Formats: sequence, structure tokens, C-alpha cells
Amino acid sequence: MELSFTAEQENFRAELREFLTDWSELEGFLLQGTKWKQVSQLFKAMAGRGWLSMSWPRQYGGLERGPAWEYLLWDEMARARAARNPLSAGIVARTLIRHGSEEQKNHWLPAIRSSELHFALGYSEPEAGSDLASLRCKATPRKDGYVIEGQKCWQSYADDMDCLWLLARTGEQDDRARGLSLFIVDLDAPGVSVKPIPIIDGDSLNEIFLDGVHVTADRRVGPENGAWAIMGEALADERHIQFPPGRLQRDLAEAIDWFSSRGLADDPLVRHRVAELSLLVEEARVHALRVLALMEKGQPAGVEAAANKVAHTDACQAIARALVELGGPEALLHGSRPELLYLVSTWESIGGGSSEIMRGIVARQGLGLGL
Amino acid sequence: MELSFTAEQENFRAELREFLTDWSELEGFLLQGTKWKQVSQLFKAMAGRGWLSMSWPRQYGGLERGPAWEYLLWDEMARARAARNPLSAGIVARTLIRHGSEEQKNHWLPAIRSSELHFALGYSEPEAGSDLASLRCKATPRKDGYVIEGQKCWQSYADDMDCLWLLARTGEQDDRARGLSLFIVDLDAPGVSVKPIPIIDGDSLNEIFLDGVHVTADRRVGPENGAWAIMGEALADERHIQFPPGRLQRDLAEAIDWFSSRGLADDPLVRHRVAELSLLVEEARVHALRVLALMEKGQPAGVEAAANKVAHTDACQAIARALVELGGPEALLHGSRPELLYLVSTWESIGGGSSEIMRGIVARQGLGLGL
Amino acid sequence: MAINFDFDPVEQAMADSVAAFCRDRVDAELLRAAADEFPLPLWKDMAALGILELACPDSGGSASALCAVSEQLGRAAFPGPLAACVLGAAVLDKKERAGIIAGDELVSLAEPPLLPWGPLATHFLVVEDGVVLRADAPTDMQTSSTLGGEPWGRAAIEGNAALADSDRGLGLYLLALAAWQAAAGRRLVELAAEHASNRQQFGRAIASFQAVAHPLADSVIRLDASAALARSAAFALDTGASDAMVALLRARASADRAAVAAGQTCHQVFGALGVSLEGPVFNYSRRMLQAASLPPNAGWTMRRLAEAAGLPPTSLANAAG
Amino acid sequence: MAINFDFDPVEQAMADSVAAFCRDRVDAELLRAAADEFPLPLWKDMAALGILELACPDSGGSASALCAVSEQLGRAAFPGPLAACVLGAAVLDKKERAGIIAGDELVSLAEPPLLPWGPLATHFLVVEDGVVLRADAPTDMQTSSTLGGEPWGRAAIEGNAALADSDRGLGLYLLALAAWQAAAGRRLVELAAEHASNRQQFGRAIASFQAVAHPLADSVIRLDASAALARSAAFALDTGASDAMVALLRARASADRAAVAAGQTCHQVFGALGVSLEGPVFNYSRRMLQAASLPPNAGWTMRRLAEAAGLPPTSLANAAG
Repeated sequence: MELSFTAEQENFRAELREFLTDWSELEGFLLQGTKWKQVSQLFKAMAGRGWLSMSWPRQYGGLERGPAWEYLLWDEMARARAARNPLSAGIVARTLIRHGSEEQKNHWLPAIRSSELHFALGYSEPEAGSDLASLRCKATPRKDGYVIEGQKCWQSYADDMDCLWLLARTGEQDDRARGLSLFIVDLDAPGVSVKPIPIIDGDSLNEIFLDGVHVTADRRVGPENGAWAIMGEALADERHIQFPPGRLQRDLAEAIDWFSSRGLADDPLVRHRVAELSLLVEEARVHALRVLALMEKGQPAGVEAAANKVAHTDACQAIARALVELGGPEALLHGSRPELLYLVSTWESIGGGSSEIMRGIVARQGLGLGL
Repeated sequence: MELSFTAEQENFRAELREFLTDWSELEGFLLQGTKWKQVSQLFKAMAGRGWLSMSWPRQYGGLERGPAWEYLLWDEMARARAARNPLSAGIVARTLIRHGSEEQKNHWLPAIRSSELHFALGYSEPEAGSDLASLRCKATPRKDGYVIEGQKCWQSYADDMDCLWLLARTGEQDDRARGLSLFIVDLDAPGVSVKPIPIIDGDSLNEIFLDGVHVTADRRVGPENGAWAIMGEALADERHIQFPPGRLQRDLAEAIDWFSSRGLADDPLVRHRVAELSLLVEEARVHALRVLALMEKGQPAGVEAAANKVAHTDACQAIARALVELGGPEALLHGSRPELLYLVSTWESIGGGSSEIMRGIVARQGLGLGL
Repeated sequence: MAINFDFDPVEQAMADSVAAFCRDRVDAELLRAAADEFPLPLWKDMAALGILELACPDSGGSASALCAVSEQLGRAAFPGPLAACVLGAAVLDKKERAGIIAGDELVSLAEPPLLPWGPLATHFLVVEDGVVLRADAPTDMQTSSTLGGEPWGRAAIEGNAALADSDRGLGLYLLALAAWQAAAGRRLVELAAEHASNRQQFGRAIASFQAVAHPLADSVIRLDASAALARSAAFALDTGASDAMVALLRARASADRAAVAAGQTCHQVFGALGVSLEGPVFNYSRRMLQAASLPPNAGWTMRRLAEAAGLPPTSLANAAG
Repeated sequence: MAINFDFDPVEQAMADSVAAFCRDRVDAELLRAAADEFPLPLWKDMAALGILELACPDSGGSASALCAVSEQLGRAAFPGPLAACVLGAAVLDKKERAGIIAGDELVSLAEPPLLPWGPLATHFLVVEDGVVLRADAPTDMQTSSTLGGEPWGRAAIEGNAALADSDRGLGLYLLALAAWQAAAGRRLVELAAEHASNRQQFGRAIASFQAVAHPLADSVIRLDASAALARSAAFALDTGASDAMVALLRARASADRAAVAAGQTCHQVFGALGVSLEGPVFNYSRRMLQAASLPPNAGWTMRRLAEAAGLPPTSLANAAG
């Protein structure tokens, strides 16, 4: 076994921690929606160091660093509560690099790398959540492009972003996953409107209405009706940075602070619960490392990533619930740390693939159960 | 609301407790299989007081007492660990009273009432457990009766009983529940063999092989192919006595004794767990009373009974697991009370309708979910 | 006597009128309202139904009746300091309680230094060693809203006069909490079941997935027990049973645990809709969490219940107070 | 260095040979055998593979190698005092440990007054304040079998000489427990998954019901984490990391909790077959429960882990020892 980062990687971690001292108050990880202005400044600063294109090939301006580097980057970002990894430099850029035309690469990648352009993800619809292949937003071919008609829902940050990474139906409804294509749509294009949906943690998600939106043919990425496989690849590229344990370690540290500063640290029930939470956090951490280990070897990690998501989600909810249950009545005061963690963590088992879907993946692909 | 037993009923409870002081060492509730000789003596003594036919109509020698009386009877029996309610005086007798011919009633009921005859339940098969309607044991009509061919499995106490209350297929396999009939088969009849299957608590269940067993037509109870509805009625008749909270109260008391006598009662984790267990026991108790209240009004209680079974099972397993987890290493010594409760309770969420089946009933019939 | 969990006709009629009132007057918008927009006129109209008067020692109101109406208020997730006002109506003298019964004045039962509903309250009570004491209105109160959408205060507060009828008052207080909580959880599960029956994914209603249906079944199994424990505790209180206070503590603990867990289950069933402020689930789940945080706290209750279950009193100095 | 949970080729080869040995020699009948029929010849043959020798300070054996072979023994639910013998091989002097390494002599690590495997043991150890001490063989031992099918003794026992290399010894002891436990649980889940895929009810394999499949998924998610924690703790031990002991305590606690819960889940999946002595599940679940009961006990471990997580040491006299 080899289970440690290289000296060079550890130096990078130290550099990151130094860098992040300037952003320690940001809290963009928990609340990007209300802090986009500051988060975008952070991204600019990161872009200046090449960190947004850390894993990209050199020919597109990347640093060509392996998965462990990206893991460290976003793990430290999470621990510092600074920001979550942006979609633009991640699955958008990776997909363009793999499937985009040269023109598309030249057009989009520099602006993404420099943090000038940011994307929202346009997958879910009101009637297509876990069952994405049933989506109805329609892209109809027209001369020189497509006209898009439909509605998306539950898009994070869409009101702050520049473009929509849109999954739309170009085939028949009955084709399900085989009739979908990917498009880049300007969020300020005629016919696009974004309506925020306030959510429980004070942030918002969004509905996006596409009403006869015209896009040129060069806004389609990858083959027509070929989006599903591309999306899977992009998802697979990001498995090591989706659920950084640094976030959980920070959550737990804040819980311990809460208990200690309120005279609750002597309560044997609190102590026992903290020990249990520390096990959940460590379990999530090794799940994340298992995913990383497979990525480093270039092997598929779909089952491990699903397990990682469940472990991560369970841990962050368990921490928040312990705070609410054992943290005294002040835990529920508006603006308290327990309240924020409780509200944010409620969302984690739903967004990005619900825990039910993840358990199904582990059961089917990990245990061979014919669900 | 009226939520107490009548004075007459409370007197009966006192009489029961007095009666049971003679049987306090029996433990037939947990271990009937290894104590049938003593348990059958208890049943004889009960028969002498008319308690086995407590709810039967007077014309068949019963006391015509309502559900609350039977509830008290079997609740006290459970609390004293004396015995579980026997099948013979319960669903066998109730079914005969409702659906038997006069000849059948005259033949069987006196021997059941006096505890001379006891029955095993012959429903489950190796390939038909939760899905009983798929059973394959076949009763083929012959002159003057039927010939029975097939195998039953997981029958409690069958090696000690006199007769088998057999569910067999008289229709086609595809008829599923609509092709089943009920029969009484002597367990010492030619062609019947019983093979014990040792189980984890030291008791055994049984396989029963029926190899060309001939039964006369008067051994069929109820109409041919009409067993399913009859079984449902019989089940409904017994809902108030299936899961007596007295058993749980005794389990909890023994757990508290264990913790206290081993110096563990000061451990705050033990104290907290005991409080939690007491909630589970009280919840199970009111579930049982909810079932009883509906029975007393003559209303259906299928959903409430399913909920009661889940609550009862969860509580008895939680008590046993707490003993194993917090009761120190002595808890696992062979012959210890924690070991016995752990082993017996493992079975409770499977036998008599698994917890999964029960949750399905609550979801479908209680919440209207279309499973 | 017999075993029968149903309310008597008078209690049921009262429950029906409260249910009708809630149907008319409580809607999603009301439940979303901010802490500083508490609808005092609605509270007054609720009080006019005679609900708080049930708690007065001389009103002839029974605990069972209070249980019946609290259930209906819980089903609507009705906002406001119901249990504390019930307590005030039970323990304060005739003159003081008049305004409470009429719904003109609110009561804060302190969890020092926090004062639930303190900014709107005119009466302040504290509990010490199981006895309810009157406290002076604090002079210097910081205010805060809460996860449950309630205005709370923070101030030093001290009881200065023990009040009569503490036991009955605390009993009714616990009863109101337990009955409200179990019924709120039950209603939320019904809403989630309805959602699950309508929401289609993978070509079928999500209700048809056991991963959705079984957790809802577990929720309702627990909540129905909590509701029955509350009714049974109300009966114990009405008949002067010696174990009534333990029964009430159990009912409340059971309801809090079942309701909070049901809230988490229902958030999961509602999916993304459950984290929007639009959906019904958050307006229930946050109020249920808040109700579970009211005094006496769960740690204290569980320590009492451990002894009530038969554990010998602990010989240790009690760390957690 | 890099992130890679795989064993190196030498470790893997050793694991493969242990796996082959277990396939040949461990069958259902062996696992059902009574406590007084412990197969000493099998134990000796296992030892002949060099497994216990790995723990000797001068053998060059690594913690990773011990982890690899313990996993394979766990997958087979291999009976016997593996961890205690590992400890004995690590801390006793060359002459004393020879019989242990050869599989001729067994070690009992006491949980006073209980002595796991005491009736068959020739070496007795106790742990006091984190130090391993040698104890004299008790003269007057009562014997008992256990739920896990093990022969245990009961006697007064007292340590009389501290042994060198305690930390490394205890580390390897915890590692053997953790790796065995996580792998046993994993194998049991695989057996349950196989059963669920074959068992038909309602016209389909029960594996297709989420109420069956999702709890199995949860089990494997937890167990895979436990296994990875054990491997990662082995690496920490091999590289002399300062937090190795905490990592081992965590790995062991994680594995015990995951395995015991998986045992309960698998009993439910196996249904009636799971309560018969025939089925595979009980032979795994009872051994996993028993392994979880070995010292140090869970309460002590969790108190250590609370401090390791960053809680300040408690100022209370510690009630539970």
C-alpha cells in the first residue's frame, strides 16, 4: 500500500493553506448563492495561479496535474469553507476538451480558465429529477442551429452565472436517454428567463424558462442525441472532487467548538456522539480516498463514488442533527452555526443524485443485485 | 376516552397473576420447543378454568368473554414468560366455529378446549414464505377424500403437536390464493414425517413431508379453494393477542436487572438507552391497546396490527441489542439472559409476517401508497 | 370503563370546530410568515374558540379536550406559544389569566437565558425543581428569530414566586406539546404520502418504491404511537392517575423523537421541493424541531424516564444538570 | 508515494495463499462446531502459513501483510484467538513466542475476570493503562462457552510484569481485529446478496425489492469504509505515524459497528433460513458479535476517540471506568 501524498503535493497543500488565509471569512462553500461577488474574486485569484485549469492538458493552458492535486485543491477549499468547485472549469471544460471542436475549444476554454465565464448546470426539470432521461425541454433543429423550448428547475447559482450547460431533447420522448444533446446557452439570450426559488438555507435555486431560444449549431457540444455518454464521462472525471472530506472535518470541528464553548463537552452523551461522528467523518474520508486511488490508476470508480456520496451525506447530516439535538436551545437561533449546518445538510442527500439513487447504484453495480 | 379495564377485568388479572405464581419458572414463552411437557401441563391447568376457550360461544363450551379478557390472559402469560397462545384454541377453533360442519365442531372442539389436542400451523414452504399464495403442496381429490403430496417448512413445535392445520393447493398453481384449501392432518398419519431444523436459540423449527397422505373429506374445513378468506378472518380474530406488551415489559425489566446487578446502572449511556427502550416499550404497548380498542368495537384492525407487530419487534430487538452492546462481555456467555433474548428476538422480525411485509401493509392500507 | 382511544362527543365536536377554523384561516402563506409577523389577530380568534380556557382550573375543561384541540392545531402546524399559554392559563390567578385566555396576552416559559416568544410575551414563567414560578418581565431583552420562525428573547430571568397548581399546569403544558407535535408529524407524513403518490419518476409514482414507502410507514407507526401515548396520558391526568406526569413526559419525548425523524424522512420524500420555501415540508419540520427544543429539555426528560423505567437513582453527581 | 489501497505483490501473494487455505479447509461444518471442538490441527496449519510470525518484532513482517492475511481469515469467519495470538507473538520473548508462532500454544487476552479462550490458552496477558502485562495462568478457572462458539474461562487474574513493545503489539492486535471483522462482514453481505438474488418471492428475486437491496448497500458502504480504515491504519503503523494508535482504534470501532449491523441486516435478508443453524449467516454474525466484545471495550474506545476528535478532556470523574 501507498497511502500518502507526495512531498510535492504536501507542499502544494501548504501553499493552498497559506493562500486561503486571505479567504477564511468567505464561507462560499456553504453559501455561494449569497456571496457570488466575493466567490468570483476568489476564482479570479485562483485562475491567476492556474488552479482552475489544474488538470487540463498543457495545450489548452492547463497544468496537467493528476487527480491527487485537484483533490487537495478542492479539499482545502472545502475545509476553508471558501468555495465549491465551479462547473465551468470542471465538467464543462473537460467535456469541451474531449468532445468539442477546435473552434469551440478556442472560443470557450480561455474564458473559462481565466474565470471570465461561469456556467450553471441545466439538467433537472420539474418532472425530471432522479429520472433525468424523461426530460422534455426540446431543441428543434432550424437552419443554422436550434430553437429551444422548455423549462429547467432547481439550478444552483443560475442567477449569477453567464451560460447554461443545457441538456435538451433532440430525439423522441420515447428515446429517453438516447435522444438528448448538450448545448451552451447564454443566460442573457432573448427568451431565457431565470426565476429564483428561495430555499431553506437562505440561498436560492432557480427555475429557468426557455421560450423560443435560438442557438447556433456551434453551441451544440458533442454529437446530436449523444449527450448521455458524454455526461457520464464528465461525471466520472469529477468523482474525486465532488465530496471533499475537508468539509466534514470542518463541520465536526465547528460542532466540537459549539459543544465546548457552551459547557456541553462534559456531557457523556455529547462525548459519545462526537466519537461516533468522528467515525463517520473518517469513514467518509477513506471513501473519498478510495475514489481518488482508482482515479489515479485510471480505473472506473462509479460504485465507490456512489458509496462516497452516501457516506459523505450521512456524515454531514449526522453532525448537523447532533448539534440540533444536543446543542441546547441556542442551536436553533437564527444565524447560529448549527442552524446553518442543519439547513445546508438537509439538501445534501437530495442534490447531485439522491441517496436512494446512490444506494441503488451500490446495490446493482457493487453487489450485483438485480433491482 | 375510556382507557382502563373494568374492575371485573382487573380482578381477572389479579387471579391470573396468582395462578401464574406456580408457573414462574416455566419460560415456555421463550422456549416452548424445549419445554413442551411442562407447557402442556400449564395448558391443561388453564383448560380446567375454561381459559383456553375464553372467547368461544357458550354453546361450544366457551366463556364468551370479549377481546379485553383474552388480551389480559395472554398479556399476563407473556409477562410471566409462561406460554404463547396455542394455535389449537385460537385460529383452529375459531375457524371451526365459524366454518366447520356440526360434525367437525362436535369432533374437534371438546378435545381442543380440554387441551387434549394441539395443532401445528402448516402454511409456509421452502419456496413460499412471505409469498404464501405461491405454495405448491397439493391436495388431490380422491374417492372419500384427498391425497396430499408436498413439503412444509419452518413449522414451530410440529414435533410435539398432534395435528397439522394444513394449507394446501386444491386448484391450479396459477390460481394462487384462489386455489387453496384448509385441512386437518394427523401428524402421526401414514406418509407424514417431521424433521426438526435446529435453530439459533436452541429450539427447533420443522420440515414436514407429506408423501401420499390420505385424508377423508371431513378433514377439509371450509369450502374447497376457499381457504384464503377464512385464514384472513382467523388472523383478524387474533390480532389483540399476538404481540402482548407484557413480554416487552418483562424483557426491559430483565435488562434493567442485568445492568443494575453488574454495576452498569450508573453509566449515563446505559441510563439514556434504558430511557429510550422504555419509550419503545410504551409505544408498543399503546399500539397493542389500539388494536384491542378496535377489536372491542368490532372494527377491522389490520393496519394497526401490522404497525403493532413492527413496534413490538423493533422494541424487543432493541432491548436485546442494547444488552449485547452495553451489557459487558458476560452478556455473550452461553446461557446468559442477554444471549437468550438476542437469539429469540432475532427471529421475531421474520416469523409471523416479516417487518418488510408489515411496513408494506401500513404503507398501502394505512397511507394509501400504491406499492 | 373500556379500552377506547376515541374522544367523547363533546371533545370531538370541539376538535371539529378547531379543525374547521384551521382550514379556514391557516394557509401556506401564513406558515411562511417571518417571525416578526406573528398574526396576533389569528391567535385571538383561536383563543375565542375556548381553547386556552380549557386549561383554567375552574373551567371544567378536561385534559382530553385539550388533547383533542391541540391535535387539530398541530395538524395545521399552527404557530404560537400554545403550550406556554396553556401553562399560564393553568397556574396564574384569575385576573392575570384573563388576557391569556382571551388571546390578548402571550406567555413565555423561559429556558434561561432564552425566552421563547419573549418579545411578544407579557407573562414570564420559569420552572425550578418541577415547580412553576412567576418571573418579572425582563427589562433588557435581546431579540432573535429562530429556525422555527419564532421571536425569542435573551435576558437574565429569575423566578420570584411559586405558583399554585404547578403539577397540573406542567402536565397540561406537556400534553399540549405532545399532542400538537404528534399530530403535526402525522399531517406532514400524509402530505408526503400524497406527494409521493402524485410524483412520477421512472414511469411510476415514487410511492411505489419501497425506499420511499417504507420510511413513511415507519414514520406513521411511530407517530401513531406518540399520539396514542398523548391521549392515554390525557386520560391519566383526567383520572388523577399517580403516574400521569411520567406518562406525559413519555408522550412528549416520544412525539418529539418521532416528529423530528418524520420531518427528515419527509424532506427526503419531497426532494428538491422539500428544500424550497414553497413546499409544505419545511413549514412543518422547522416548527416541529422548534417545539422539541422547548423546556424541559430532552436530556433532563430522559434522565427522569430512566428512573421511571426502574433504574436505581444514579449515585453519580449529575454532570449534565 | 501515492494514494493506493492495494497490497503490494508480496502481501497479496500471502493473502492469496491464506485464501486458498481457507477455501480448502474451512467449511460450514467446521463453522458450526461446538466450542469444545476447536480444531487445533487446523490452527497449527494456519500458523504454518507464517501468519502469526508476521507479528514478531524480528520477522520483518509488516502490519500491511498482517492486514492482508487477517482479511482473508475474516472472509472465512476463521475461528480462534487470532488477535490475542498476534499480540502474544509481538510482545513475548523469543522462547515464549515460539509455540504461539507455530500454532501449538494459544494466548488469552483477559477481560477480567473473563478469559477468552482461557481453557485452551497457555499464555495469559492483561492490559493496564495501555501497557500489556504478563499474567500467571489462573489455577482455578470456571469454563463456559459463548454465543460466538468460543471456550472462555472465568478466574481472578492479575498482571505481574510489563512487556516490551506494548504499543506495537496492541496496534497489531487491533489491526487483526479490525481487518478480520470488516472482511467477515463483507463476505456475509456477499452471501446475503447471493441468497437475495436466488430467492424468489412474488414472482421475482427478493434482491429486486429496495427493502432488501438498500440495507445491503448500506452495509457494504459501511464495511468498505471499515476495511479501508484498517488498511490505512496498517500503513500508519508501518510508517511510524504518530496517530497510528488512534487510527487503529477507529478502524476497530468502525469495523465492529459496521459488522454487527450488517449481521442484523443479513439475518433479515436470509429470513427463516437465517435463524436455522444450517444457514451461513449465524456462523458469521455470532463470531462478529463475539469479536466486538473483545477488549478494549467499546465504551473505553469511544471515550478515547472523543478526545482524539478534539474534545477537551472531561473534567468529570469518569463513571464508566
